[in-house]
Order: sequence, then C-alpha cells, then structure tokens
Amino acid sequence: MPFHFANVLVFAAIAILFVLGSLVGGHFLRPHNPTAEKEMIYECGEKPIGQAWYNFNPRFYLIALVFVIFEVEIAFMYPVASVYRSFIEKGQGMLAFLEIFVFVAILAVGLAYVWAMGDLEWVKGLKQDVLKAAREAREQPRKAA
Amino acid sequence: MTESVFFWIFAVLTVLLAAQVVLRRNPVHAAVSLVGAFFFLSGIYLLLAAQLIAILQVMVYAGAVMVLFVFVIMLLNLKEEEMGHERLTAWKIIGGASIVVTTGLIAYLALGNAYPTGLLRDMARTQPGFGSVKGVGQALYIASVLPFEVTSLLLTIAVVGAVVVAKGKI
Amino acid sequence: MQGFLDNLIRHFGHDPATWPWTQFVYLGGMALFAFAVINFAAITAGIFSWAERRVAARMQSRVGPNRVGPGGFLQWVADAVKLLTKEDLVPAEADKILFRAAPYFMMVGFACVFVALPFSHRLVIADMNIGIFFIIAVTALIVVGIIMSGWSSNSKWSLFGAIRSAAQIISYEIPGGIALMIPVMLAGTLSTQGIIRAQGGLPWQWFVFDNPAAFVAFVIYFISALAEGNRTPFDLPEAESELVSGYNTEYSGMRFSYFFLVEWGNMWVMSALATTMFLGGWQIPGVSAATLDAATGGTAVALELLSLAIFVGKTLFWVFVVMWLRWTLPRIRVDQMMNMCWKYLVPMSFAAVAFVAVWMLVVHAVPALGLVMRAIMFVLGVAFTVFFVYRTAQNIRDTGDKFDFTSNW
Amino acid sequence: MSFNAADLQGVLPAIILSVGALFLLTSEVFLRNVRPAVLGHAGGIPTSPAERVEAKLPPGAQGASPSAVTPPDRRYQAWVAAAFAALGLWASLAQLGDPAIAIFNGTAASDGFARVVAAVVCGSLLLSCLVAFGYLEALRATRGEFYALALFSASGMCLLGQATDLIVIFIALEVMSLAVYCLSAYLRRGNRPAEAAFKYFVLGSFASAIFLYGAALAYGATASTRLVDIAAALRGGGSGLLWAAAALLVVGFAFKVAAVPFHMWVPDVYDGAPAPVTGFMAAAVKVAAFATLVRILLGGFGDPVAALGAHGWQRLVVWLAGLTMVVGNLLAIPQRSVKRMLAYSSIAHAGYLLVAVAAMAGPLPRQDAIGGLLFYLASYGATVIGAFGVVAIIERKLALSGAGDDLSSWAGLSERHPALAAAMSLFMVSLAGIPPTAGFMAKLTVFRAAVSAELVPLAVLGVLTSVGGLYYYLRVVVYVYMMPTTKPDAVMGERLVAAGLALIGCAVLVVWMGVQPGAFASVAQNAVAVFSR
Repeated sequence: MPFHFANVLVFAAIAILFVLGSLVGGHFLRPHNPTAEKEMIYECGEKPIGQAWYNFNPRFYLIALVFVIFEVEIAFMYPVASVYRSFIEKGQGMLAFLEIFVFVAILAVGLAYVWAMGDLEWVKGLKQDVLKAAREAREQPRKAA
Repeated sequence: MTESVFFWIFAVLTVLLAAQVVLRRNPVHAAVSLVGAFFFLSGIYLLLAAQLIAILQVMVYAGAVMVLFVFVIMLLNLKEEEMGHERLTAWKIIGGASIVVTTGLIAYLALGNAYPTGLLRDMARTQPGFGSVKGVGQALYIASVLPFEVTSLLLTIAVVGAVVVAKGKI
Repeated sequence: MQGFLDNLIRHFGHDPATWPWTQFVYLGGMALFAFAVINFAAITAGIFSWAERRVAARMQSRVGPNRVGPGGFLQWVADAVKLLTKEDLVPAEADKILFRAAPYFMMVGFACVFVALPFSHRLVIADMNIGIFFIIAVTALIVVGIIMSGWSSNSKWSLFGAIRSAAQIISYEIPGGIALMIPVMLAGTLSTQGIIRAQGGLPWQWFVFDNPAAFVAFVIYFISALAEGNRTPFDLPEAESELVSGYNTEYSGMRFSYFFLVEWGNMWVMSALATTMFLGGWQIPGVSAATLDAATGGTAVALELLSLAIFVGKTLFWVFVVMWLRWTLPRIRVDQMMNMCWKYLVPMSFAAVAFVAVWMLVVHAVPALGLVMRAIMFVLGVAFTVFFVYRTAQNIRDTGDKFDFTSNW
Repeated sequence: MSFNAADLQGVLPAIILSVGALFLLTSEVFLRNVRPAVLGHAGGIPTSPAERVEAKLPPGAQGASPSAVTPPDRRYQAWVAAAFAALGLWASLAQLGDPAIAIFNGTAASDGFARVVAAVVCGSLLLSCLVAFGYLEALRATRGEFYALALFSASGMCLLGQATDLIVIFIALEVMSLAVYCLSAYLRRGNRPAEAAFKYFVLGSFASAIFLYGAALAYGATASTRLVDIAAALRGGGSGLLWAAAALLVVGFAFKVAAVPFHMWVPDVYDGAPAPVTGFMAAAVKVAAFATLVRILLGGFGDPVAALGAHGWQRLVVWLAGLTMVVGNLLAIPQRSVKRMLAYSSIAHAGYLLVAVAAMAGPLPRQDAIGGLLFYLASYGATVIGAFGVVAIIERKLALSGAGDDLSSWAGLSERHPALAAAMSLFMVSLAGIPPTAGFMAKLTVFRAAVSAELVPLAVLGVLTSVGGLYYYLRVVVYVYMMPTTKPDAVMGERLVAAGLALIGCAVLVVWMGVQPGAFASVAQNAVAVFSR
C-alpha cells in the first residue's frame, strides 16, 4: 500500500515539474516586453474600476455549507457501501440495510427541509425584485390616471 | 528509515504551512496555506496506515471545507484598512508562549513513557485492514453503530442550523 | 506495477527484498511511468482539442481545421507551439503568488487521478484498494486551483467565473459521488480493477444493465461529470457571452494552456471512469478475468492489447458523446443548473442507492431475479439503441444529408 | 453484529426526542404545501382545543400589516414538542428501575444515572417548550426550527448522559452544542443575539476542540476510546499522556459547564439569547455537561490513585470549584440586568456543583456526592427555568426592540402581577439557598458530601459565598416588592396560559423538592449504584 501512495507523491512531483519545465523552457522562446496596458486587468477594453475583491452573495455560502454536509455524508457512506455486499453474504443484509436506510433517511429529512425552506432556490432574490417591478408597473398607470 | 524521512518532511512542511495560516495577513493566502497543510497532514496519516482518514483529509478538508472557507472569506472580504494594524500585544506573547509550553509538554509526555509501547502501531501491523476503507466500514457497522447513526443526526442539525442562522431577521 | 519492477530486478539477478537499490528502482520506475502518463494525458487532451473542432465542424456543416498535417491532425502541435511562444502576462493588479501557483494545483489534481485509473487488464499505475474514493478526493484539488486562479486575477470576470465554477463543481460532486457508490455496493470493493473484475465482458454483465437504479446512477454520474468538467450544457463558468472566458480570463500563453489541458484531459478521465464503473472496463467478451490472469507469453500480450483496445474504444466512444452533447445542447441557466442538481439529481441518487440496497437483498434471496432483470434491462437497452439509430437514419434521410467522409479532409 | 432491541430500548428517550424533531421538520415541509401563506391576520384555522384557546388575535406587535402575507400557523409545534418531551420523560422514568446494562457494544450504558439525567433533560425541555410558546408567539417568531432544534439538542443531552465512549461523547456533545448555538442565535432583534451566538459558537467550538485533543491523547495512550479501557489502562499504571488527556478532557468540559476561568462566554450568551432558550441552556446543558464530566472522571479516571494522586484530578476540580464559586458570586453583585445576574449566578452554581464532583474523587462511598449532584442539577433546573420563564415574560416587549432588561423593569412588579412577583421571589429564594426551598436542600446535600469527603475548606467557602449570594438574589425581591413602578407597561399580559403552567410546575417542583427531598432521594439512590465499587 505505501507503494501505491508513493506513486501519488511521484505523480504530484512530476506534474509540478511538467508545469515548471514547460514554463521555464518557454521562457527562452517567448518574448517578454510588458507594458502598462498589457498588464491591465481585461474588462472588455474598458479601464477596470476598483478591485474585484468585494463582498459576495451569501447564497454561495449556503450552497457550500450544504455541500460540506453532504460531502461528509458521502465520506461516511462509502466505507459502509463497500462492505454492504459482504454483510449480505454473511446473511446480515437486512440489518445492514436498516442501518444505511436510517442514516440516509435522517439526512433526507434535512434535504427536504432545506428544499421546503426555499434555500435551494437560486433566484429567490431576483424573484422578489421581479415581483416588485411587476407590481410597480401595475400601479403606475393607476397613479397616472 | 524511508518512513521517518518522509515523516519529517511532511511534519516540517505541515507545521510551516500551519504557521503561515496564522501569520498571513491575507486571508486567502492563509486559506491556501491551509490546503497545503492538510495535504501534508494526509501524508502523515498515510504513514500511520490510516488510508481512509488520509483520503478524507484531502476530500473533506482540502476540498469541501476549503471551498466553504474561501466563500466565507469572499463573503466578508475584509479590506486591508479594516483589518487594523498588526501589533504585538502582551496577550499574543502569552498565547505564543503557552502554545510552545503546552506543545512541548505534551510532546515530552508522548515521547516519555507512553509512546514507545506503540499500541496503535501494533494494531496497524497486526490487524489486517486496519485503517482501510473496508476496515472502517466494518467498524462503523459492528462496533460503532451508535456514533454512525448519531452522526447522521448531527449532519441534519447542521443543515437546519445553517438555514436558521443564514436567514435574515426572525 | 510493483510486480513488474520486481520482475525487472529479478531479471537482472537481484532479490528485490534484499537488494539495497530496490527503492531507487521503484522511484525511477514510478517517475518514468508518471512522466509517460502525464504526457499521455497532455497529448490526448491536445488530440481531443483537434477532434472536437472537427466534430463540431462536421455537425455544423463546416470543415474545421484541416491544414496542419493529414486532415489537420497536427493542429494541436501547432497550437502547443504557438502557446509556448506567446508572451506570458501577469496582470499588475493581480495577486502574483497565487496567480502563478494556480496552474500547479490544477495539474497536480488532474495528474493524481491517473494513478488509480486503469487502462487495461494489467496496465494500471496503482490498483489501490480505495481507488474510486481516491479519485473523488483528488479531483477536489481542481476546485482549489479554479478558485485560486479566479480570485488572484483580481478581475471581475475571473472571480465570477471561479465562484460559479466552484459552486457548480461542488454541487455536482454530491450526486456524482452518490451515483458512483452504486457500482461500489454491487462490486463490494473500492478498487477500480476490482470493480471491473466484478463485471463481465458481455453487455448484460455490465453494472449499467444490472438493475434500473444502476442505469439511473449511470445517467446521473454522466450528467454530474459533464458539470464537473464544465462541459456544455454546464459551461456557465466560461460563458463567453457574459464572462469572457471565466476564471482563466487573465491567463495567457503557456499558463493558460494548462487550464485547457485539464479541461480536455478531463474528458478522458470522466469517460474512462464511466467505462470502469458501469460499462465493464477492459473485460473482453467471452474471456473471463481469470483466463486473462492465467495467460502467458504471446497470448497474454495479445489479450492484454485486446483489453487495452476495448477499454480505449469504450472510453473514446464516450468522449465522442461528450463532444456530441456540446454541439447539440444549448447552455442552461445558472438557476436551472442548481435546481437540476439539488432538486432532481441528489434525491434521485439517494433513491437509487436505496433501491440498489433493497435489490441486492432481493437478489441474494432469489438469485434468478437478478438474471431476469439483467436480461430485461439489456433487451430494453438494445431496443432503445435500435430505435435511436433507426430514427437518426430516418432524420438524416429526410434532411437529405449524407455521410461524406471522403471530401474536405 | 450484536444489535438487538435492548440496545434501542436503552436509548429510547433520545430516539423519542429525535423522532419528534424529525417529525417537526417533516411537518414543516408539508406545511408549505398544505397551507401556503394564509392571507389575513390570525393565521390558519385552529384545529386542536389548545390552539382554540390560544387563537385570540395577537397583540398589536409591530411590523405585520394586515395586507402582508402571514406565515402558516405553527402553534401546533410547541404542543407536539411538549408531547414528545413528555413522552421522553415517561420513557426515562418508566425504565428507572430496570437493571443497568451496557448497550451498543459498550459504547453507551443504560443505567439509573443515565435515566435520571434523561428525565431531568426531558423535564427541562417540557417546561421550556411551555415557556417558549407564548414568548415566541408574542414576538411573532414561531418557526419550525425552534422546537426541532430544542428536541435535537435534548436528544444529544440524553445520549451524553449515557455515553461511555469518547467518540459517542464527542458526537453527542456536538449534537447538543450545535443545536443550542443555533437556538441562541434564533432571535435576531438587534446585535446582541448575534454577538451572543457568535461568542458561544467560537468558544464552544474551541472547547470541543480541546476535548477532542484530550480524547485523541487518550486514544494514543490506550488504543481505545472506551472509558472502561482507559480505566483498565490506569489500573496498569497509567502514563503521562493519559494525565494530559485527563486535563484536556476536564478543561473541555469546564468550558461547557462554565467554570472559572472558562466562563467568559456565559454572561453575553445568557444575556443575548432569548430568555426561554437561556433557561433551557442553564438547566439542561448543565445537566448534560456535568453528567458527562462525572462519566468521564468516574468511569474513565475513577481509580482512587487517578483521582487523589499527585497528578489526580481532584486537585484540579477543587481549584476550579473554589475559583468558580468566588468569582461567579462576586461578579454577580454589580449586575443591573437580571439576565446577566442570573448568568453569573449560573457560574456560581457551577462552582457548587463542582464541589460535588470534587467530593466524588475519594475512596469513600460516593453515594452522597453523586446523589447530591443529581439532586442539585434537578432542583437548579426547575428553579432556573422558572426564573428565566418570568424573565421571558418581562422580556417580551424589550426583546422586540432588541434592548436588554434592567432591574428597573422589575420595580413594583408585585402591584401589577402579584402571581409573577411571588413566583420570581420563590425562585430567587431557592437560588439563594434559603429553606424551605429546593435550593437549600440541594446545597445542604452537596456541602454535606464535601465534608464527608474531607473537603471541609471547600464546603466552608461554599457556605460563605452562598451567604454573599443572598445580596443579589434578594435585591430582585426587594425591587419586585418594595420599589415603586417606573415602567408601567413593562409586562405583556397576553398568552400567559402556557407560561403560567410552566411556572406553576417549576414552583411546585421547587417547593416539593425543598420540603420532601426524600421522595427524590430514592430515585437518586438508584442512579448512584452505577458508580459504586
């Protein structure tokens, strides 16, 4: 087994060397005369305004959180899934099944809950805006009249 | 021999990168250092014959938790001026000293009289499949049913809690 | 591979267990293999880039690149040379360390997958007993590379692209991971070679036809793999109409090429994984794995080459399907992409796992049912394929198009 | 795979509570589909008789204009939660007499101690649900998660009470803690709740990390996470690593039980969290944390050598107890906010409880100390839930504006609400430890145990600090009865039925435990048998 993982290490090292080698090799082939314009951030030819490092939408955070939780769930499920067959062959399949089932069922409640709470909705913010705009558009002629 | 060489390489790199996590002012740099630290840590787990833990370290921590961290960092995106000046306060010195003392103490205790008995190392050598995915799967089924099922409960609570906390005003 | 190197050492009259230089031979062998495999990945990625352009051109009644080499086959070499000689720009505003480091993360994550990915009956770098789990884990590093590249560029396009890409990849990792659990359950092992061995050479012995849930899992895995590889219809992170080029907008020259190398190389990875997990891998119809193990001499070499050809053939077919999809389907919206993952694929994959768990119990009790189900699934699959080919032929006849592989090369 | 019905029966209270929580979450899913956003004022159609009683128009709370979409009626959830808590209470009490067995391959135990802990936790949950009902309704903050999270945390607490494996302890601890973190962040009016939740979460995670480190060292030293194996390793001499592990485990739980110097989070958290949650936290979290501490110290490190030796944990606990009593009481004195005062008082009570833990160390019979601890926890739980129940009623209006409470809100309470005033005075008297209340009996048993364990200085310190504590407890009584009213509308008079029930329950318990401690002593006796040698 250590042999297998030594391979991983070697692969990582060779991959790094591959990138490094081609970059260093390319260094002798490619031109290098940077100018201020070239080094500017590309914004479709416009001058960039400010930095790009600003606050992000929290919905990404929520997705990431739900992801972490399900990733941990997968991490727990794999070991169990890999021995499921041997348990069936030992004649303890029903019990093994119940254990997996309870585990998944409890998490399924969590998923259903997040779904019902509307946190899987990607455009909920947008929807509100659209609704508001539609409402205002409806009010407008009435006010004008 | 080879094992201990690798151990020291991994250990030194882990500690260096972990120190970077604390010392770096730029949170994204800190997060990337953390990925590196997790990576080398998983190497140490491999040396301890804990394959599953090593893989989980990369998959869950270096992969999943990191993405979460980076998203949170980007969510907040502290500007340089918001972070305040770096100052060396008495608390920091006390904190650093206590870390060194505690670590040294535990390392001393660990190396003192308990570790050479090498209980875990013996287990890894004598029990076939110790630390492998199947070994852990067997353990989850047989010895650790209760923690396994309660973990599912814990994950559900985490989902619900995340929704509650991320909601606006209640 | 260890066995191969051991044999090599024995061939030179040493005992690998006692010879002091064994470890160095191992190291050298590993480095050699790693170099070969990474170059293989890079070259296939290059060839795919040419193939995709040709396929796309054919689908759009164009010609595509056909100047460099026979049929334009050497186009990718020309592209590589061009990229190598392009100026390497690092934006002045960028976070220079991370900007330079990001391609390394991408490449390491990409290269490590090949450690556990089989090619043929004997040709696998390391047949780890946690194989598939390892592959799922190291692909996570690619996300880190993407986020790093996008953030460090300090460009709005890059950042949007990176965040979108990360959100997409992590979301689809869930259904993809759960779907891959089904072959693991059926085979009772995580080793990629072990999973292939648990299947057979004939189509009804493949896991994809084992039961309906396994077929669903295959579809879920394929969709998730498309999304994880940022392939159309899930290429929103690189939506050129809104984000220029996504997370790699600010990259140029050679540095840029790594991102594309990884993207095209991923087509091989996802197709090879689909072949391994669901489609019988390198299994030769009518020849059991035991026969392969027992074969010696010339027969062994011939069978080995045959298994390699079968594996590569299956993989290339799915690579072609991926290209086909790209030029057939329009890009979906970001909310549709998220809905599809969390509201359809994740619950479906959970249900599929539950079904397979029950099904395995049923089959254990009544083994005949398993055979019946395989037969039904296979017949349905054949019927569907025949129907599909028939309809396609009909459509081609109706539109008056004709297969013409002779002109325009 | 050894796995049978007895295993499941052993964790029955935890199962009941988590099934209840999952039921509530699932009902939330269907709520959307069945009754989507009823337009109008009063919410949906009341179905159960209890709801019909409560279905009066809500008082003119701010924000909700009649045209705004009203969320679906969720009042049934409080009653469902209370029902499941009652079921859990019944389950734990029904099993009280059963013999002690190890369940789930020795990762947990089903014994008298665990059942008493589960009973106290379920009782606290039941009372807290009743207190929370009117509070959340008045603030228009009833959401499905609240009761579900409360049930989840209670199931974690029940598991903590019976876990005999460090991994199970850790997971149950996290089940409890995560749910309680979210509960304390539940109501976000103003910045204080967010701050409270944040502090609680960060420091709580820190404590969990320290505990985990201790568990890792214990595993490193013994190659097992079972407490039994740790005890066996200690009998074989133990090792330095194991001492470090013990210290880290104790420190991790010192955070959870809020012992000085790990108490920093308590005042802010108790102040910022909604009052019913604070009551639940003060009562139930304390029970679970102390139960686990006792399990670890007696189950894993119970050997007299381990407890009393040069590196023994008794010395550590004695110092913690002394510091906690002194600092908690001293810092409570200047507090103007009753919630903060109760927070510091809870620190002080943690000190008295630690006296009982310290008394368990010796080779002498531990019956008195363990029985005293359990009795103290139960009586403190009843008292503090009652006290925070009254605070919740007072706080309703304040919480809407996000302000904290102040002693001035309590002035002249006796004129406006004589019953509330009497209840609050009773709880204060009990917290101060004046006969004939439960608090007095509890302190008495604990100090008696300390004296018999030859910890006389600690007992004397306990008595002295209790006397000092009289000042700030009785100050509340003085404000309630002797100060003229300054804020005439500080009390919300609506929706007091459920809270009133809870307060009556608490008051009855407080008096009953004070007058007839013997009735509870027999229960405790059963629990004690587990740790006898």
